[in-house]
Formats: sequence, C-alpha cells, structure tokens
Amino acid sequence: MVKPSSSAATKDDARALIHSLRSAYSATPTNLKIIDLYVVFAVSTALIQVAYMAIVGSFPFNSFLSGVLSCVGTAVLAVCLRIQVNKENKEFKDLPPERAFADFVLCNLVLHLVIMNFLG
Amino acid sequence: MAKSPIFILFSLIITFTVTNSFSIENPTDRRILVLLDDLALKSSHSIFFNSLESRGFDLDFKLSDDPKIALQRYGQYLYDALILFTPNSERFGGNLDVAGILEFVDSGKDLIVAADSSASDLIRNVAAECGVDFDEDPSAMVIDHGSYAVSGTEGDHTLIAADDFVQADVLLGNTKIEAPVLFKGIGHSVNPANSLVLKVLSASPSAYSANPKSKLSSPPSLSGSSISLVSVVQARNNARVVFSGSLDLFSNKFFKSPVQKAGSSNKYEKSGNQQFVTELSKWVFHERGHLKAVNVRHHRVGETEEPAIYRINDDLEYLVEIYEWSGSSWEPYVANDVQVQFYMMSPYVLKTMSSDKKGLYLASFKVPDVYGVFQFKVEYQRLGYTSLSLAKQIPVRPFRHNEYERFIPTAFPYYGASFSTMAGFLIFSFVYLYSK
Amino acid sequence: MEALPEGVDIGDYVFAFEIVLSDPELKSNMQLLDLPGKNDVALSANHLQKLHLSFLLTTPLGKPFKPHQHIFVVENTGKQFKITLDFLGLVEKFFYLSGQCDIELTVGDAVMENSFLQLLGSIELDLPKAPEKATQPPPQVVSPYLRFGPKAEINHIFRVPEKRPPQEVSYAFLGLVLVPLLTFLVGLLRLGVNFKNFPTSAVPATFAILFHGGIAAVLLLYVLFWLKLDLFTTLKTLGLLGIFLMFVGHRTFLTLPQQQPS
Amino acid sequence: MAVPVDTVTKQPQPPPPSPSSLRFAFGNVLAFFILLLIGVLAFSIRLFSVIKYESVIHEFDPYFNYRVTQFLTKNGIYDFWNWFDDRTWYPLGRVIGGTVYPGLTLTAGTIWKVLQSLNIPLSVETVCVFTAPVFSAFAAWATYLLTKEVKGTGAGLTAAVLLAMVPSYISRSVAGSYDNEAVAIFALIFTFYLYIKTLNTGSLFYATLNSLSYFYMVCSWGGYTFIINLIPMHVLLCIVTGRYSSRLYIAYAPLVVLGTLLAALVPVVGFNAVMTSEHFASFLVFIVIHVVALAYYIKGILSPKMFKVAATLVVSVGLVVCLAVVGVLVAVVASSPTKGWSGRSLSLLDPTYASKYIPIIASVSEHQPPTWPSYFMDLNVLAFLVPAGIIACFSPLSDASSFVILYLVMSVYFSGVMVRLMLVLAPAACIMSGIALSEAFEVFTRSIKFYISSLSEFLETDAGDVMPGSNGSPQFDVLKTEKKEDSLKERPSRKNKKKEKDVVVVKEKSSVKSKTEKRPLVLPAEVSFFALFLTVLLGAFYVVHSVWAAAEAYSAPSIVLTSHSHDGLHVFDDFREAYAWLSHNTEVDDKVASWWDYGYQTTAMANRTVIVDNNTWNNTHIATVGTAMSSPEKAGWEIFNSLDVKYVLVVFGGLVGYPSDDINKFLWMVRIGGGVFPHIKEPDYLRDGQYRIDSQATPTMLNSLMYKLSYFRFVETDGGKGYDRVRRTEIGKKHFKLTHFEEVFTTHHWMVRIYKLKPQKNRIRGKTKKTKSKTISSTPRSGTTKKNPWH
Repeated sequence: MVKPSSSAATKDDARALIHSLRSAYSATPTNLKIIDLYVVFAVSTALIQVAYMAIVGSFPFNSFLSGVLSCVGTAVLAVCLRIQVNKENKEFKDLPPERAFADFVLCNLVLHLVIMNFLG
Repeated sequence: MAKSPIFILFSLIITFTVTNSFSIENPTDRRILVLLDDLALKSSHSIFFNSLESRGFDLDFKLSDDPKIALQRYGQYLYDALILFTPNSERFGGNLDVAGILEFVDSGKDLIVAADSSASDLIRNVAAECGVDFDEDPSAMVIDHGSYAVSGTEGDHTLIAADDFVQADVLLGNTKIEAPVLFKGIGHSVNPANSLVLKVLSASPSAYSANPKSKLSSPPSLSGSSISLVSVVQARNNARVVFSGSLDLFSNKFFKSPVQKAGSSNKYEKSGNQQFVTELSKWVFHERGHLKAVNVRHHRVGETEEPAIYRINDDLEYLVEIYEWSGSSWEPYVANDVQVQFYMMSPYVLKTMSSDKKGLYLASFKVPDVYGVFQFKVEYQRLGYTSLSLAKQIPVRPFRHNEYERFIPTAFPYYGASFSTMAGFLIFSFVYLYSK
Repeated sequence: MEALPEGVDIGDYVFAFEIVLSDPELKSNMQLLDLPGKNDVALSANHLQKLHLSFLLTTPLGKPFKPHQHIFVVENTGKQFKITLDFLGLVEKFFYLSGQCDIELTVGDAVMENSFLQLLGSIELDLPKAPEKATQPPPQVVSPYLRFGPKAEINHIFRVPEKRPPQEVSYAFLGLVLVPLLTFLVGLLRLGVNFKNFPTSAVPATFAILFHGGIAAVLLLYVLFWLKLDLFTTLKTLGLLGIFLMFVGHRTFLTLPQQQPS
Repeated sequence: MAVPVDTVTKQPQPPPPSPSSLRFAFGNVLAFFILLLIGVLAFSIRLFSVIKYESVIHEFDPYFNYRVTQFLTKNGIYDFWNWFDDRTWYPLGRVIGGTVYPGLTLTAGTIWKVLQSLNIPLSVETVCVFTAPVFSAFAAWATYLLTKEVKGTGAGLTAAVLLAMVPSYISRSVAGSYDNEAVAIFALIFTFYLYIKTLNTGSLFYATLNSLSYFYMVCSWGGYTFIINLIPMHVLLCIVTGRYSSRLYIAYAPLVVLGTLLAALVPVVGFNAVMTSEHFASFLVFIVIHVVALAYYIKGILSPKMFKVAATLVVSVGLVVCLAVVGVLVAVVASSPTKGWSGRSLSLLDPTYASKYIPIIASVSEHQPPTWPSYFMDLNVLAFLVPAGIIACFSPLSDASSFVILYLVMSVYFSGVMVRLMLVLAPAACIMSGIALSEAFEVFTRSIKFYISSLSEFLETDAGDVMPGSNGSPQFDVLKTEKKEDSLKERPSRKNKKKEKDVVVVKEKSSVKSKTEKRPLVLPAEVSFFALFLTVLLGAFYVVHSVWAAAEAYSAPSIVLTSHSHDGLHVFDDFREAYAWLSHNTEVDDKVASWWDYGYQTTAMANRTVIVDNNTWNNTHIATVGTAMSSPEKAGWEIFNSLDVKYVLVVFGGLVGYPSDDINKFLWMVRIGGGVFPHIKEPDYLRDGQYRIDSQATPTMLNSLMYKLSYFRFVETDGGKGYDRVRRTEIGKKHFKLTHFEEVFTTHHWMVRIYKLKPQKNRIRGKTKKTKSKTISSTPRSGTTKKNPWH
C-alpha cells in the first residue's frame, strides 16, 4: 500500500519501518480506510490503462486521456476528501464533513461530465 | 444541422467560361467583308469566292481604299469575318486601321490575310500582332531549288510545290490532300513558343527566303523548313485567323493548274490548292472544330443534386457534355482524352473522363483528404479545336465533430475504465456515508 | 560522280571539297572528301579551334561557277563559299550548348538541275560552361501534336489510418480494467462495511435513497449523453437534476447522524 | 503559519458587541455601493470612443470576432463549432471552429440571446461593442475579490478602483475593441481569485469553480498558459519555502486534472493541453506535490525517529520518480521540432527569438518590446506604488500575498518582452498599488485616530453620513472610506487574535517604517494629514491621467481617422468607403488580395474572399503575397493570377500623411517573402542600408509592384511634384504605366486604392517591332540571328 515497502533499503530498517507503518495505519478509522481502498482502486485502473496504451499505442488519444484522467481525478478528489475529513488534520476544524462530502460529490459529477464529453 | 447560407451561396457561384465566337447556338460565320486591292481579283479568284457563297456566306466586296469601309455601326459589328486580299495597300479607306482589325479579332471575329511579296506594313503589323512575322526584306520571296514546281516558263524556282501539311483532320478535312499546293510569295516565320499560332503549310528544308533577282550577299534570314507558307492563328477567344504568304494561292489560275514537283516523277492534273483552301476556309469560318460544353454537373455517388460543399473522402461524380459544331448542327464530340482536374493551387486529382460515345463525359473519384476550396477544371485544348476551359469552384470541408468514428474497439478498455470509475464513485458515495 | 543526274545542259560540275579543322597552334588536320560519297566526316572540336570549309565548283569547261545558293547548314545555319568557323566567336550564338552538330551543304541555282542538300558530316563540339548572364537558349520547341496531347494522370495519395491492435487484446484489457472494481467491492466487504449508519426513520431514509438515486440518475444521464444525447439537452436535464439533488442532499445531510468514530 | 487576516471575517464567531456589529454591517453595505460605483466608473470611462466617434467595431481582429459572432448568432453553436470558412486563406480555407478561441464569441452570443429572450432588441454589433466595457467592470470586481483575499476589503476596494481606470487595460477594452483580451483579463483575475480562495479555505467547491473559470480562460485567450505556469510556480515556491499545507494540495491537484481535461475540450487547444511544453511544468509540479503530500502524511502518522528512516526512502523514491518523469519530458520536448514550444511562447522566453526566426511575429507592432515611456503611459503612478505594495505584502507573508508577488514579478518580465502583455501586468500593478495605498491610509488614519482618540468615535459616525454627499470623484470616496474600512477591520481581528495583535502591529509598523521615515508607530497628526493629502493628490493625478488616456489616447477606432488642423476637424473614412465599394461593385466570389493586416476587415465589411488575413497561421501563404507585392509587375501579376485574385487592395497614406500604410510595411513583406522565396533579397530594396522611395531608391524598389500600385498617378495630385507626406520626400519614379493592372477605385483621400488584374492577352505578339516608319530594316533580327550565328 505504501511506496517504501517496494524500495531497496537496509533490510531491518525497512522491516521496522513497515511494521511501524502497519501499526500506525491500523489506527486509522474505517471511513478513511474506505477512501484509501477507493484511491487504490482508481490508481490501479489507471495503471492498467497506461500499460494497455504502452502495448497498443495511443490511437484514440482522447479516449486514453479521459480514461486515465478519470481515474487520476477520482483518486485526487478522494485524497482531497480524505484530507478534509481527517480528524488529525487541524486545518479543517471549521469545515463540517458533510460540506466536504457535498463538495466531493459536486466535483466528481463535474469531472465525469467532462470525461463523458471527452471520451469520444 | 442547418446548412450555413454561405455554403449555399457558394454552390451558386459557378465560373463557367466557354468563349464562343458568336452565338452559342450557331458559331458559323455568315456575313463576310472582302477587301481587295483591285476588283480584278474578284474575277481572278472567283472560284474561291463562289465556293464560299455556295456554302451560304454572303460576301461584301469592297476596294481597300473605299471610304465607306466600316466594320461596325452603333457598336454592332456588321460582319462576322474579314478577308484581306490587299497585300499592297498601305492604308484602308474609311476608319479601318490595324487597331480596328485587331479589335475585330479580339471580339471573336475571324480573318483571312493574304500577303504577297512586297507586303505592306499594314499587313505586316496585323500579322506581327498575331504572332506571324513576314520576312522583312520587301523584295524577298520563298525560293526552293529542291522542291519547286516544274513548269515551262519561269526559271527562278519561286513557284513552290509545297506538300508539308500539318497533320490535323480538323484543319484540312478528312480526305488527304494528294497534290502539292502551289505557292508563290513571301515566307514568314512563327515563334515556336507561341502556342496560339500554327504552321499549316511549311516549306521544304532546302527552301530559303531571298530576293531571286539579286545575288545573295548575306545569308538569308529565313531558310529551311522553319519557313512557314501558310499559318493559322486561334486566339484565346477562339477567333481564327489565316495568314498566307501568297495571294495567288487562292487564285483560279493556281486552282486549275497542273503540278509536278521537281525531282518527283508523278504529275497531278490539278494542284491541291482548291481542296486546301476550301478546307481551311471551313475551319477558319467555324464550320469545323468548334466545341461547346454544356450541363456541367457533379454530385456525390448515388445522389443526384449538387451539394454546396463536399467533405473529405467523399466519393463524387463529375459530368459534362461536349458537342462539336458540324456547320449545320451540334454533333456529339467523341474523344478519349478529355481530362478533369480537381485543383487547389495544383491538381490533386487529374483523371481522364470516360465517355459514352454520345457526348457525355464522366469521371468519378474520391475527394482528397485535404480540405480547402477546390476547383473542377477541364482544360481541353486540341490541335485546331476551340479550347474549352471550365472551372467550377467547390469547397471541401473536414469532418464535423460528430462525423468521426465512435465506439472504436481499440478504446474499449478506456470506456470501461471511465464507466467503472463512475460505478465506483456511486458505490463509494453510498458506502462511505452509511458505514459505521 | 554518279550523283549527277543525266542530261545536264550545262555539263558536269567538277567538284573539290575539303574540311580543315585547325587548332590555334596551327597544327591542323585536313580531310578531303569526295562529295557524293557517303563517307561522312566525324570531327570533334572545342571552342578554341577553327573549322575551315571550302569547296570548288566548276563547270565542265573548267570555269569556276558561283551558284546562287550555297549554304552550309550547321543547325540550319547558312554560310559562305569558303568559310572559317571560329567557334570562339560562336559559343555565344550556340548558347554554350555542347554536343553534336550536323554539317550540311546545300548548293542550288536556277540554272542547276542538280541542286542538292547534302549531309557532309557531323562535328562534336564541346563548348565552355555558360556564364551566369548568358542569354538562355530558346525554349525547346515542342511539336504542336505533343503540345496538345493529354497529360499524365494524377492520383491523390491518402493518409494511411493508424493500425489497430487485434480486438482480442482490447477485450482482454476491458476485462482487466474491470478487475479493480471487483477488488474494490471485495475490499469493502473485507473492511466489514455495513449500513448501520443508514437512517432508520422513514423520511430521512427516503431522502437518502432519493439522494443516491439522484446521483445515479445523473451518472445515467452521462451515459446516455455519451451514447446519443447532445450537449445542450444533457445540460438542461443536468440542471434540473442538479437542483433536485441539491435540495435532497441538503436534507439528507441535515438528518444524517454525525458519525464520530473516535 | 499565519492565517490570512480576512478568513477571520467569514468564520462563524461569537457575536461582537452591538455597535461594532452595526458598523460591520454598515461597512459591508457601503463596500457594496462603492463596488457598484466602481463598476459604473469602469464601464463609463470606456465610452469615450462611442461618444467621440460612433458605436463601431475597432481596428482589425475585432472585425473578425464580430463576423464570427454574427455567424454564431445566425447558425447556432454546432455550426459555429464546425465552421469551415472558405472566405479566407483562399484557396486553403480555414477551420474557424478549430482555430479560434471561442470564449469571447460565445460570451457575446449568449448575452445577445439572453437580451433577445428578454425582448430587448439590440443588434449583434451593439452587443459586441459594449462587451468589453461590461467585462472590465467585472474585472474590477474580480480584482476587489482577489485583493480582498490577500489584504482585506480596504485594499480590495482601492485595487478595484485603480484597475477600473488603469490605462493599459483601457487601451484594450474601450467600447468597440471587441477582442479576446476584453474578457480574458476578467477570466484571468477571477481564476487567480478562486485559486487564492481555495488556498485559503481549502474547500473542493472553490477548487471546482476554479477549474471552471480556468476553462473559461482557456476558451478566451491564448494567455491561459500564463496561469497554468504561474500557479505551479507558486505551488513550487510554497513547497520549497516549507509552506506546504494540505490546502495547497486541494487547491492545486484538482485544478490540474480538471483543468487539463477542460482545456483539452477547447478545439483550438485540444491535445496541446498535454502535448506541448507550455503545460509540462504543471504536470511536473503535480507529481512533486504528490510526493510531498505523501511525505507529510507519513510524517504525520510516524514517530519522528521512524520518520527519519521513511523520509530517506520516500525522498529517494520521489526523486527517482521525478527524474524518470523529467527524463520523459525532456525526451518528448527534444523530439518535438520547435522543442515543443510555439513560436509566440518561445519569443516570451527568448525576446530575440521572434525577430530572429519569425518575421511575422516580429512584424506585429504589439509584439515588440515596450519602451520605458510606455510603462509610465500605461501604468502611471502605479509604477511607483508597486514597490511599496510588495513590501506591504511581505508583512505578513501569507500564501496569498506570496502568490500576488510572484504574479507581479512574472508579469513584469513578460511585459518587458511584449508590449501586449503589459495587459497582464496591469492587474498585478493595480493590486500591489491598492495594497500599498490602503496600508498607507490605514497607518495615517490610525495615527490620526490615536492622536485625537477622544473624538474618534464622533469622527467615524459622522464620516458615515458625510460620505455619500461628499465630492463626486469616486477615488476620493474610496480614500475617505479607507479609514472606516480599515479601522473597522481592526476590531474583529484584534478581538479574536489578541495574542497576535502585537505581532501584527509590529509588522505594520515595520511596513510603515519602510514607507515613511523612521518614526514610532503613531505619526504626528500634521505629518499624517500632510501625507494623506499627498497621497490623495497622487490618486487625483492618476485619475486625471487615466481619464485623459481614455479620452484622447486610446479611444480612436483606427477604422475611422480624424485629424485636427487649422481649418477644423477632418474625418478620413476611406476604409469603409473602399470596403463598401468592393461589396457593391465586385462579384460575390471575387478574390481580393491585400497585405494580411486588412484581411479581417475585407471579409467582415466587404464580404469578399481574401488570400491572407490577420490570423497568420500559414507563413508560406503570406510569403507568397509578400513576394507578389515585392516582385516586378509581371511576376506579381502571375502570382496573383495563379491564386485567382481579381482585385488587389493597397493602403496608401502618402497623400494625407497616414503613416501606417503599405509602403511603410513594405520591408516586412520583403522580409517575409524572402524568408520563403530566396530570390527576394532585402538588400535589393535598400539603398546602402536605408529604406527610401525617392530618386535614390534602388531600381528593384521602384519597379516593385507595391511601389507602382501605391504611387500610380500620384504625381497628378500635386501638379507633377509627387511629394509623399509620410516619407516627406518626392517619390523617385513619377510617370509610369501599369500593363497588367488597371486602377478601378481610389478612395477620397487616396488611402485605399483598388486595382483589377487585367485578363491574359488574347493574342501573342510576334517578334517584329511595329514599323511605324516606312524604313524596313534588312539587318538580321535578334530572333533570326539565333539561326545564323555568323552575323
């Protein structure tokens, strides 16, 4: 889930790091976990498309763009939502999660409208 | 989508230029003015004139210094053609001058000019304006020791038996002219680069143009087969002009006299002059070789009405009907070399049109995948025929936004991804709100 | 001289002819040739050399005779009885065109019966390169028959479309792309999501359902838009749906119990 | 980090004591009315052109936009989108829908439609004429919002009023100059405002709006690349200076994704939004910010010592990713021919680029670098206030203020490259000056307040009702209100960040120091009064200058010209005269050739097909026309004839002294033509390096088609002298004939001359000279000597 796990570093450091990461992450509340899962879903979809493009070439380029960017956009927006509803984040005390979610929905609807328009 | 009016406007704009000599319907001349140096010519050349009259022309004979000569009245031309048998007169009566004659030609009328040795400046200027240069030495004649006409009397080989005709049936008729043509007079040269003038009867390689009386001091300015004896000019507006270096060419004497070419044994009872002159006069007076193009149209394959604008990669058909004037009626013109261009600054498509031997020509091709304002061009110029040049403007547009290919199999994964993210979003929004 | 025809009233013409091709340094090579013979001379010269041609023409009585026409035709050009061709002076008039030139001799007069045009031979000229400002040679004369002939056909070469991959690949990836969605669902289950938070009382529940139904409707509208609708109808419908959605969403969020999993 | 002052005002906070809340409400109402006045001012100051001349579309590009708008209103959006225009660039044609920035057209079209639906019958032209002023009012309001985000209401109002009158913006947005910039500047400022807003609130809602307004900007103007490069630079700046916050992420990441997608929707941009280098910076920063965000996140959930380990890894990974991406980008860029940069943007980075490689770009006057006077002309006192504004922005330095500073710096650089981009600089300068002024007023008024603190309450209350009645100059109104606004703003901020108050005061004090001579916080009253007076004077001077600029300098519609001379006012309406002649006396599909400056006007006003026009997308085609103009008559005729041209139009100012005519542009034609057709050589047209058309001119010059068409029959105007009033000299070649062209129309003041191509000759002459005399030369002629080289 988190990049460092795939990086080459001194073994024990990495292991310790991963362990602490695990422990730290397990503390995160469920709703954030849902968001993370959502992000992962989007990113992996994007990666698959990039792989496909690498294989067959970028012929319907607009379709490719909209396909990938829809995933990236979804991920980004989800991350934004996560930031806003994260209780640890002190900056957003004044922003009620409902408002954040409403914005999130709006933003997503706009995004998908554009995607549909650009998909060709 | 409503078609933009601009395009509709353009479809109406058609550049259609067929320059006919007179009326589209009957291009043959009718009224001919004949100018003579003296009326004796009228009798000495009667055969020629009679043949014209017998073909339905009405001739109007005038002396060259007749003060009442007038080509036009109230801006209307009184004649359809002009015959100048005035080799020697320096100026015409009335108000007719070189400019007047050229104007006459430029308005599509026809002209026959017969010069002679010591041709006048008037004639020379008319000729020069049309691209025919008579030998400037006034006393020069065409001499040919190689192919002179054998005859008892004269000894200076200036009576030439010429048989180097231009190979064009439209000019000289279908029946081949067997006997050589008798020629006695001045030679001229034409600029080979000049695409409008054409040598009909040229001299033999051994001919040269000089004064037979005097010793040849300097090399002759004209020599060999570059000498032209009889030339025709077809102006850009299809006005036709004949220049002959010899007035006797048209005379009864030459018409009737037998001819034998030097060096060759076979003798002809009758020179080729009459046939030559008659056929040539048919051509010059638009009894032959006059084309018209009608019903120019184009449309997409499988449709009939003409679109205001084509799209790239459309398949289209271009049709045109071409007829030739036979002197009395319009006959279908049959040829296999009519070509149409699809032209934008340079031809993108150049195609030979297929013809159903009834005058209808058709070409079908695919519009290039280049947008722009194209033109259908038919530039048909054949030896002796009036030139057809049709141009028709038609814009070619690129694809509309909704004419591109959609639902491409290659893009299915992308479509799938987009929709799966949408579905994911729906699920997520539900789950996220209500899971505790 | 069998070329002379029979029955000449003036008699035979004695004929002597020579061509001299002389270099500037005066070493010259001379060729005599017997005229009617078919032995054409083939010479080659550069622009520094001169060409002397001369012939003698006499009556049978041995008197020299000067006919009216005596023309050398070098590229149909006329010249004198006795002549020196200085190529240096001629390069201008040959337009610096090197190559083969034919030399022809025409002799004729009214009193001669055997006026003739005879090919003497050919000369290979190599002339210097043309300078910049030299007058251009006259345009190559196209015979009228050719000039009016049809042109070569032209066909437009179309762009070749991009090559498509085999459809199997596309379908395979289509499936592959949908996998993450499934994994997402599975993941949700493994996270043990539940709808405990779903409003239990009737009114908020309906609002909630309406809200999500609205979202679904909008997404469906998008799909339709992609399939067939055009932009404006879509936007109009979207506007209506949006208003509805805002209202419902507002109510939903009001009635939504604050989830504070702390 | 310091939360910007203003967010305070919109946070739900404990209700303040009633008197202050009263003032608070009162202040808002007042601010609203002031904004209204500012809007009216911005609109009305741009109407001079209509009052002094007439309600007419101005110079060149506006005519094209006008024509496009007409098409749009007639045929609807889809036809407009797919419009293939075969009236221009004959015979190539132009895909208008795909090559035009549709924002302006769509805006005007929508306004027109709305008005129609409201049964307000305005002609399309009227709407087009008044679009620019309306949008400059919007721009002023957007400036208010932006500056308010940065430095509070007072600064906002000042900046707005300054922008409403800034000359450089007026020059592009007077009534009738119906050009992209008119709406683009509004879009620019508004986008920046929304960016700052998102940055301050960190709400996705504003992020969405932001990308939408960015979309509008992309629709409107090619200058959108300025935004998509400036914002990433700011983000990078924040990250580097360690000011990263998750709000920054929310402000940036969605913008990039949505913005790129939306930009790609605009046909003229299309895939450029991802393919060309102008946009790569944003993607790079996009990746960087993700790496950084991840780093911060992990830092958040990890213990510090563990984080050290993580940091190294994350950073290394991040570096790897970045390097990879950079490598890819470099590869892409290097592969693309012009290094992926369009000519104009290249000329931005390397000012000498255009003049070196692209004569067409260089030939446009507005692409030249500006001169120093033009800065003073266009910005006036702002140029001096800007530094003060920068200093004020540094105290305290918030994300917003840092952004404004960056914006200013970049736009200063760009304006130094192209006069045209002075337009981008103007808002920045206004914002800075607004901040500076308001700060100054705040200091002065506060010191006055403290000085007479006993009277302060009274002063403020009655200032309120003195206000509306006070003298007319809105500038002065604002100045008065400044002190209210600021003093008002003091309270709440003092209230809820008490601990910070001293800091703030100190900061302000420092800024005061930097502006005025070293003094303690409170200046003596007389100094304050005096300074106040001076500042007001400064403002007044600015107002006077702006009004003068609007009235005199920038309101001439270059389609109708006027000149004042001893015998009164002259009006030169030759252009419309000529175009009317064309539209009435020529076939509807005739092709008219002219230099490209007049292409748009010809298509719009004469409705005739042109060969080239102001949208200079095809260098070769323009070069062809340039070559024809600089060739001798016959060659020119052949070129034009090959393009099916029927008429040639030249603009000639020599008679009335109209300087920007074709003869003065001729060198550009030669250069552009020579760039493609090497047989046109510039030196041939210059007599030892200088351009002259008098008797010293080179024969090439005197024989060029342009010279002949311009000066044909010119001597007849002044009795054989042929004195050119522009070049201030007698022309070199006075008497000559045209063989291939015939003059068909020349306007009243000879400013436009129209020639018709003569048809091909009906006959081809022979070689023989016309022998007028009886003497017949027997000497061999040139033609025949070809045949016998011996003579």
